[in-house]
Amino acid sequence: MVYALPNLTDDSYFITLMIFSGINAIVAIGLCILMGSAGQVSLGQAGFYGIGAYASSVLSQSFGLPVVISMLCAAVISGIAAVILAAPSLRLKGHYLAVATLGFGEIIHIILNEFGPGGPSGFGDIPALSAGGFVLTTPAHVAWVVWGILLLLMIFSLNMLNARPGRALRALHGSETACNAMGLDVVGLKIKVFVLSAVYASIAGSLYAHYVSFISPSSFTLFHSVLLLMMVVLGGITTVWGGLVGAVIITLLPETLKAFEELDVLVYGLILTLSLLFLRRGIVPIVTAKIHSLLVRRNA
Amino acid sequence: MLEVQNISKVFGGVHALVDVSFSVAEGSLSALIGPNGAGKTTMMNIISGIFPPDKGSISFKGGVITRLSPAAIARRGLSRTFQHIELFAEMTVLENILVGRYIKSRSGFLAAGLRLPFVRTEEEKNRAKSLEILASIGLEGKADELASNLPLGEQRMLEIGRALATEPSLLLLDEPAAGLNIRETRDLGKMIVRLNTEREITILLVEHDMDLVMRISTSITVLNFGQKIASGKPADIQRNRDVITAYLGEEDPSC
Amino acid sequence: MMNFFKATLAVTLLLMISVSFAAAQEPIRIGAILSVTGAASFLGEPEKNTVIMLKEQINKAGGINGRPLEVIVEDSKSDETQAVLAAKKLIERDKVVAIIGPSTTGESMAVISTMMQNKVMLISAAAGTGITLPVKERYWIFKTAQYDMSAVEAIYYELKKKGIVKVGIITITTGFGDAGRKALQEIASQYGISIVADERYGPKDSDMTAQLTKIRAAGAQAVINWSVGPGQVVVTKNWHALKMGIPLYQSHGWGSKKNIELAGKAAEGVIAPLGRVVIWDKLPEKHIQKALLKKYVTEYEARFKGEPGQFGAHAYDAMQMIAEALKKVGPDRQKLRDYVENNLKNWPGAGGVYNMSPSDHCGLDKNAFEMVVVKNGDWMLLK
Amino acid sequence: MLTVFLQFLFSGLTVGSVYALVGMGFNIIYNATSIINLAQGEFVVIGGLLMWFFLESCKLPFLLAVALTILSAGLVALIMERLTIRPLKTNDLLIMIMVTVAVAIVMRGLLMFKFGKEPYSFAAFTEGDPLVIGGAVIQLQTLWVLGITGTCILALYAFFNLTIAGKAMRACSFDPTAASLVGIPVSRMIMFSFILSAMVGAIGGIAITPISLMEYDKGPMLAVKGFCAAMMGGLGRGRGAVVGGLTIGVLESMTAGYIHSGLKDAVALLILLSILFFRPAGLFGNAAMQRLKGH
Repeated sequence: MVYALPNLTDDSYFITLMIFSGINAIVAIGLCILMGSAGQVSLGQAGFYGIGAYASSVLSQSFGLPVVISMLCAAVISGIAAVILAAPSLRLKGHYLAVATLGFGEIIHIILNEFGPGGPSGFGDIPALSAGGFVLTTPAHVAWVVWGILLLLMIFSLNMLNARPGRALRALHGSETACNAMGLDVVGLKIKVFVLSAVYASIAGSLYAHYVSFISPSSFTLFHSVLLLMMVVLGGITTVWGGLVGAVIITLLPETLKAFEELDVLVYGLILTLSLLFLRRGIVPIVTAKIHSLLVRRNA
Repeated sequence: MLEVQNISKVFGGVHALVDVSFSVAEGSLSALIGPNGAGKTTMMNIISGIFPPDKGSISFKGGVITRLSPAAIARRGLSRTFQHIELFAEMTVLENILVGRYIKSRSGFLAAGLRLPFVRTEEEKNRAKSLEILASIGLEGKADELASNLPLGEQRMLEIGRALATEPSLLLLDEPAAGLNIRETRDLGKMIVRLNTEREITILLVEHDMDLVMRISTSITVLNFGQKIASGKPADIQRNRDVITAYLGEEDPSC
Repeated sequence: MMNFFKATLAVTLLLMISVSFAAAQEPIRIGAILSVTGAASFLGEPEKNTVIMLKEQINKAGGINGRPLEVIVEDSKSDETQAVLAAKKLIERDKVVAIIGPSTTGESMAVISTMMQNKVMLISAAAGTGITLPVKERYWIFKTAQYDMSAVEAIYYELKKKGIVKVGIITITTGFGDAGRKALQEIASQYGISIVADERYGPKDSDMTAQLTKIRAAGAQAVINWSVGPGQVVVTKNWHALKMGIPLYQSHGWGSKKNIELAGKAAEGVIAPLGRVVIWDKLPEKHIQKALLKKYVTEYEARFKGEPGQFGAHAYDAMQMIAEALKKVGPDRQKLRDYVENNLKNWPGAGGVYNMSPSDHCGLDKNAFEMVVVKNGDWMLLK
Repeated sequence: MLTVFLQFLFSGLTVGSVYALVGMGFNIIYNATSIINLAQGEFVVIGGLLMWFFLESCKLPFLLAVALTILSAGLVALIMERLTIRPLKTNDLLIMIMVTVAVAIVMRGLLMFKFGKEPYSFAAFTEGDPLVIGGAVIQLQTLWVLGITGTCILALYAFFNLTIAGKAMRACSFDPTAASLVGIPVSRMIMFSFILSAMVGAIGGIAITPISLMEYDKGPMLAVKGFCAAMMGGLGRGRGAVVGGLTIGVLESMTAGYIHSGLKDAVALLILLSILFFRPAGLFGNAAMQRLKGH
């Protein structure tokens, strides 16, 4: 994308792409922490994303709450949903956890379809992002806000991962037996990390809804969950930077592939397959390892 | 410090432990020995809470811990190592120790993410403490290596170091010498004694290596087929008929 | 591997750039956002074909007052996010003067704010009422698809004539089915009709016997199914197999010969309100739409080996409206909009006869439909 | 009342037997590799669409068309396994699952390219009026689907328990290392498992297309339902998937009939979740087996 940057900066199409990349990246870094650090799989992340979008939209539109407040409330609701999902899922591992989260995501989708305002058709005229009377009208403003939030969450995540809770999460991934012997509250940690990733997804969902101003259940399906998973795996699961990079690539890729017209789905699938086969550890870990080895060689 | 009273455990019809009692005195360096299948590891797992006993009770520092979770037991000051090494393989040596500091620190998700001032001081303190532990187990030069890259002997040391980081009052060592060569075993023995005497940590050692046990422990309990057959000072145990018979079946009793 | 990526990326970007700069002879650009792939591809496919065919015909006939017409078709993949992106791209990067589409109600709703902000006319090919209403907040938005309400009115009018007062409805859980369901519920009482069973099914469901059984048990005198895609064929087959003994009405989405073919014998007797594009050959010669429909449908079928159907017709009308406006007022976004709003009176299109006005940005009513029954594997006008 | 109940039951069994066939496909591959092959639904689609191609487009005789369809599906699976699963020498299940997702996207692209987006169908295997049992109607093709599902179960059971190849495949699932030590070509067994599950999927596609039609993007839905069926019965247990599939089908249909059709998928999922939470090894799995496999 670097080739295209200079002459595109004041192009609102490009800015919109950046907004969607940023929104996806917020979900992806949450998923990275959940999967890469804590080793929990989620095939239901679109569910939390959807809760964030719907809850915030309804609260701000029907109840007239300020957007910021409704986003925070939505995050709380998602967090509660995460506890409800996580508590019984904790005994499950691998495929079983995957199918439990998948079921959760699908149930959320069905609930939105059946009971969401507008049903399957969705609903519109959702208030735009605003804070303290200042309404964000242009895409450029929204892009700043989205990437600003992304940056803050990134810093938050890195801080967290490099301190006590982050180490505990990675330890959980390594050996649960040893974690118990070290006195770690395994159950609590797992619930907390689920909540954390749900809150990230919820914030992203709210941003999406307030930016597009129209939402329908079709944006919050299993396929979106799989796509999110793809971002994380492609970018590299072991670091939150991987989530960021993967989200940007997966968001931009279909746009880049438009030149292939009808064949784009095919090319898209092929690129994904090849990347998974040859960039198995994910782009970010591979690139950092490469840079690392280059530096080492130079120093030697 | 630790009272094990009338513990029994049956696994699918096999009596792994039958009515076993023993105690570990404060400040002692006790050992639990016995031939293969005697029930030593089962006893370790029951003490540390991995599974509950069928009968009997265990008290630690005056409180009953029989049905507590492993984590709760660890938080009361009872830490352990594993026969099959359970390090956090993808984390560095220093990070492994730092995980051990978990229960001795308190910064949560929010505080850590926001990097509140107290988090920073706590992190610094933990770091200093961990480096000190690394030095005491001779791994100070390898702080940033991945745990999985260490040789076996150092991995065992690291497990002990990680357990030390929780500042335990009782340390359970589950076959720490397994797989080590003679020199490594000798160093290990010295270190265990040092922990016992200098840091004043009570130690319960489960070990195969009779030589090591006889050399360093102050009191010994012997299990065979799930039953306690003897306990006492090393010199007494070495002369005990039952013990010799028990070991003759499988191992060389000369040590 | 990285080199391969770089190469792909570079080639793709070059292609994109070459596409957008191949504007040597100053063509007039319009955009189209269509669900060419994804769940709503049954809409986007004929729409895209229609748009491409019309563009070539217009250019062959001398273009827009001598200037070539260029249509940039964006595939929204039946996804709202993609539709928004496509709208931004068309407006910002391709500087189009008007946009056709999107194909579905959801996608149309999603792009409305973008169109309003950028002051570009959108002629949607989707049916949802909310697309053009309230008209005050939809200054730049028009649509060529008949209101769902109109199709419902056509059916209810028919039912009333037959004295049927209790119906069971079965709808698909997509935007299309949901819009139909709401319309069916909303005006049932106006026609003295009560809905005794309200059943739904998913877009990929393979058996609707349970829902139909429930409708029969509820004592309905007719079944109304509202869906597009394979679901309507499955419902028809189940209805036939169950020998329900009550008539089956389908929505205006039924209008494809393919459906009769897939349902076989089961389709006999199914009644639906269809646009005239489907039954143009059954129309009397002097009908105002006959000539243009004959030309459109025969040319389309010759070229694409399939029928344009109801949905192709929406794109046809949108394209013709824009082309006519461009010829009359030139490529000015505001003037184009004003022309479409004020000058299309009694305007024959493929989807019906339009009467656009400042208070109606659709311009069609239930007269856009003919009630059609399936007889001997063909359509027949219901008299 | 009974009539209505029976009708719901038949409807559920029809839908459920498809889920069961897809679920069996999941199990075959899972048993040999511990992979969840999320491209499983695409094999069903390939079955339906290729059958249409051979039967209606090439005008081949019915049985020849069936044989060619099943063989082609096997071939596709062979190519998939050799090109993507085999080169992927990793223990990371997540990567393996994501690869199957990517392959499914490629397959959908190819199917769309060849067949377009519209649904396809061909005539039911036998002409004739539906049967009426207790007032409830059951289509002849439904009987075919049920019969074929039953035959597949029996055939697979015989294959895994009576033939050397089948026993070898089961051995691979218990312990690949031990299996290779006693001379079983594990890699070839994995390949066979992909071929076999593709064939089972394709058979399902052939059987259901006259009832439910087939279009290029039906795969993911089938995969999700089949996956749920396999989980409900206990992942890796052939008969479990059948019971799981039929249970889900009947539950969906009963929910649609007695509660509300909009909620039918939700009820099936809720039951699946409760089974997961309270009996993680599935209705028929035993917990010890699950621990052994370690997933």
